[in-house]
Amino acid sequence: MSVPRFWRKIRQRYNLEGTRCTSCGRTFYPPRSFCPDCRRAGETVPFRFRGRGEIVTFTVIRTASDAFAQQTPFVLAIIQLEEGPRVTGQVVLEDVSEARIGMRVRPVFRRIGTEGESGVIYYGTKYVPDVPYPDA
Amino acid sequence: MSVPRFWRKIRQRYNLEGTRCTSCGRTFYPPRSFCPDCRRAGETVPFRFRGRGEIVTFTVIRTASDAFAQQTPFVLAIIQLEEGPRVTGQVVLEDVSEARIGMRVRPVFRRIGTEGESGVIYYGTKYVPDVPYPDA
Amino acid sequence: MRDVAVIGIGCTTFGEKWGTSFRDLFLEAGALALEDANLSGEGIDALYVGNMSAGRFVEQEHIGALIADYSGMASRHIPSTRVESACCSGGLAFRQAVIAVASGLEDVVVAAGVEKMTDVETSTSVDALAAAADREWEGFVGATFPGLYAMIANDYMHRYPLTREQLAQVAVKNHYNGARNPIAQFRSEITIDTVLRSSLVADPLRLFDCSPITDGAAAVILAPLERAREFTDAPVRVLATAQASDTIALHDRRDISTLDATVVAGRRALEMARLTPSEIDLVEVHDCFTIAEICAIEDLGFCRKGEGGRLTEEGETALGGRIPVNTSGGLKACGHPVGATGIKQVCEVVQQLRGDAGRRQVEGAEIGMTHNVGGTGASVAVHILGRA
Amino acid sequence: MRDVAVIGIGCTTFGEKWGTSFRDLFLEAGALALEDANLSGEGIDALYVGNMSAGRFVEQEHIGALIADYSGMASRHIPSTRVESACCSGGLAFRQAVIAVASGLEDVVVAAGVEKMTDVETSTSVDALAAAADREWEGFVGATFPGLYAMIANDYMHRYPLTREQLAQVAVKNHYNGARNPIAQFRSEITIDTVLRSSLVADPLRLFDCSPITDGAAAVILAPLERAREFTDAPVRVLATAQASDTIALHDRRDISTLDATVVAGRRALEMARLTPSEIDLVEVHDCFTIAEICAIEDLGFCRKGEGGRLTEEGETALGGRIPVNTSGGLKACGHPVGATGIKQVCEVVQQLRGDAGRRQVEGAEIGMTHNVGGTGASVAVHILGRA
Ligand SMILES: [Zn+2]
Ligand SMILES: [Zn+2]
Repeated sequence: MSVPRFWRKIRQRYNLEGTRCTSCGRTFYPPRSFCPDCRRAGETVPFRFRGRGEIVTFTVIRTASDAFAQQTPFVLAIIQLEEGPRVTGQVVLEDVSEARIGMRVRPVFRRIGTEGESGVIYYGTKYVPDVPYPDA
Repeated sequence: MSVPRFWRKIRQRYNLEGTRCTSCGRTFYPPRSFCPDCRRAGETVPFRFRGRGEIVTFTVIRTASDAFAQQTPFVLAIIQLEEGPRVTGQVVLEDVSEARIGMRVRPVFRRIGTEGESGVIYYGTKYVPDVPYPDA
Repeated sequence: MRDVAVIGIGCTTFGEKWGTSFRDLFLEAGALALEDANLSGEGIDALYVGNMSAGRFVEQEHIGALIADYSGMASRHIPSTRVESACCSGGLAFRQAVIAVASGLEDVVVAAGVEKMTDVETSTSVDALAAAADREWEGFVGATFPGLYAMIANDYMHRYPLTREQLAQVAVKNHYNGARNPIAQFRSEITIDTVLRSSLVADPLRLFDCSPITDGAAAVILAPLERAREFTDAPVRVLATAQASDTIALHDRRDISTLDATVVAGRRALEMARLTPSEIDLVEVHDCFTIAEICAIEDLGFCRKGEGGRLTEEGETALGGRIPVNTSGGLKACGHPVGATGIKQVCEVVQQLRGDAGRRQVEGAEIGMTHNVGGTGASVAVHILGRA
Repeated sequence: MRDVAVIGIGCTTFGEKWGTSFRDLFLEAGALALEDANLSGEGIDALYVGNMSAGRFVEQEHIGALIADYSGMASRHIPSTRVESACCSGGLAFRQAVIAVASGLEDVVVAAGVEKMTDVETSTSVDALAAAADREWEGFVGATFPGLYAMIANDYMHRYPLTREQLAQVAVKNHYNGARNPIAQFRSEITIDTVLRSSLVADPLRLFDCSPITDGAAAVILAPLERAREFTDAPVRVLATAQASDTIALHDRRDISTLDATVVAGRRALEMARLTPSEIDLVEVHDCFTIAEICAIEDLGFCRKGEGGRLTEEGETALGGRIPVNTSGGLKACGHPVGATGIKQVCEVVQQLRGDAGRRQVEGAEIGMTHNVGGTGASVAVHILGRA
């Protein structure tokens, strides 16, 4: 990822900063400047997510692009945040086979990937188990 | 340029091998497998160009992409081959200001460029003055 | 709007075609389609080409002009337009061509699709394909294309009855069909065991759940229905064209296991053609992964949600079944040159409606459907074709 | 076919917009256009977007879906299609939108263009732009985009009377106009000396002969003419849409200094509108380089071949001249976000026909033309617009 593209959303990536529609109250992460429900009638303001939630679905990525090749296998999940939206993120587990739908997770700040050409390391949000695992 | 893309046309690039329509006799370089005049009625066969010709127009490239940055300034020209088609190629001159429209040129086998990421060097055809320069 | 007919089709063989360049691929398909329509190329009024990522795969944009030129049409300066919608690029190129003819602006139009994917290394093509999903909020955290469909599969299997064997049966059926299709990339039959023993790519999807990396091109020629018989004895009528969009990111969908864009495009197409799913004789669906075919046949209305696995297991989607799905072998066995797939689907349906599909012929096929998906369902094109 | 009208326009400011992402750029233009048409977004039936190379610039394809989504239209699943034709992508997106409305298939359609070019380094963008020409047989030997137009300039100057000063005057005039356009990237006037003293890029073209690298987006909204007054008091009618192709490589052209695709598209457009060049009140031409504007005004028929330099020197293409060219500032001064340029040209002409162009207003403008070129002339779109 080019440096400007990463830098532009660094606050949003580091701090889980999304947006909230002041008209209908809907929250957005990734951030949206335009509420699809209220359209021009709405206005969005920054909204910081705590980021706790649960796994809606997941997979174990075993073949990745170059930037993520060294991290395989890793768990990728869609997470339902308590505060409304769903996000895609990695779940850090000791054993990838521990991932379960319904697992509670919380965010942590981690290294995300390495840019092939430049070797630049990108940081952002990953997730870790939050409470004792539910029975599978 | 990816290795397969270069390798696929290596004979055409090294040997100035184009094609010739057996129906109307028109020659093509770069090679075409389909004669735009005869269409389905024509058939094309390989045709090797001697590559002598004259400069129709030219420029001196002073800002280039990474693969050619080390070669600037260099003369780029459109050359009218004696055998029919026009081609784009570099003209190797001691002084880039010597380039002239109408200058006679002949082909030489040279290093063309360097691939940024891989460092692979590509070879192909460049042009050099063929006969004493015409007065400008 | 005028009625539109397909008057010619052409398709390269699909596969890893190391000796064939991007422009040669298109030319081969285009020449076959012209021959099929008894045209010399002089009669073509316009060209639309679907291509996803020549910018990444062969570092070339401006594909419309390139292809018009190498087809020998630059001297007549015909309009030539590239359409991109990830893996749905071919379907949308077909749709734009249909609209151009239907509007009355153009008469004889080529709709083509082409993708040259094997000039770059696999890791580069994995990354290029990830550009069909949300690069900033999916790709950035490591999502691959198989990974996103794997998350659909896990969500689906958590909520509906679908066994790992039923999922594998999709691939088994499509290889069976591909073995009967001369252009298919994979022409050998496989068993459920082949799938289950192949390596995991993104759990639960294994290598044989995934469509391959493919070079290929396909072209069809369209004309006003009223002029179709000037060119062919077996014109095929375009009964409906429909297109729908959805969120680019999978996590933003209303329902992870239902492709709403498929539901909406399918419904719009059936309404336009005034048909019900039971009147469709065969369908080419977008099986980029086995789970995608299960979702597609449900979302298009061929069975209820959750019944796709059973329908497949019982052979209802196989040749001879109630609704043959992917008689071409689908993306799985025929191959998936992303920009060409939507056009190849049309070629297959036309062959079936003409009765020219040989050992994979659906007896008495009169109406066929194509279903082409971009990304994980952010774009969908559905077309219905019928014997004219 | 139905008559089509432009009912709304919107354009971001053009420039190096480091703080603005690809998707934010589009949103800004789209919101402005909706507001201009008194629409909330609910009434939009389809979307076409022109974009050349998001695959290279921001590693994202599937632009149509992305943009429908972030505009809040994914929940209504509207069709959204990306069109690519290098620097002519915007012009062709507009054309597809016109065809969609003219056909009767759609009523209210957005045509947009967007390019985010400054996220990559200059050498990367030079290489990405070279993908508009023939990568294998021009780019491979070191051709850059300025280099190809420089060869047009040298051929032209060898055969026709054109002084270096006349060429510079194109840039001087366009900066004069840009200084009067609030969205322009460069808003300061320059002199002939500014051009002649700037550094050589590709002889004889200097830095101030070249259009810049630009971020920007533009959007227009189309509707059937018969419904236009539901949305606006000042609809602008689309009098003609035309498109032509030519060889991808400059060396294969019939004549290096004549863009045959411009000649053909221009002629087709004038025929469609039943107009002659003298009836056009202003024209936005594709001045990616100063020489391109000279060729364009000749090839479109505003003067004879070889007279473009004199026409420019005599002020006939300036504000107040016989045929004002590039009142927006053109690509040179307004900026050139490649996929957006063709749509921005339409925005400028609509502003002029509405009488809303402020200090750059062409008095009494009733009919305007846009001319958008892909590559070195392998694709051209020409549109004619008139007060409705
Ligand atoms: Zn809201
Ligand atoms: Zn011939």
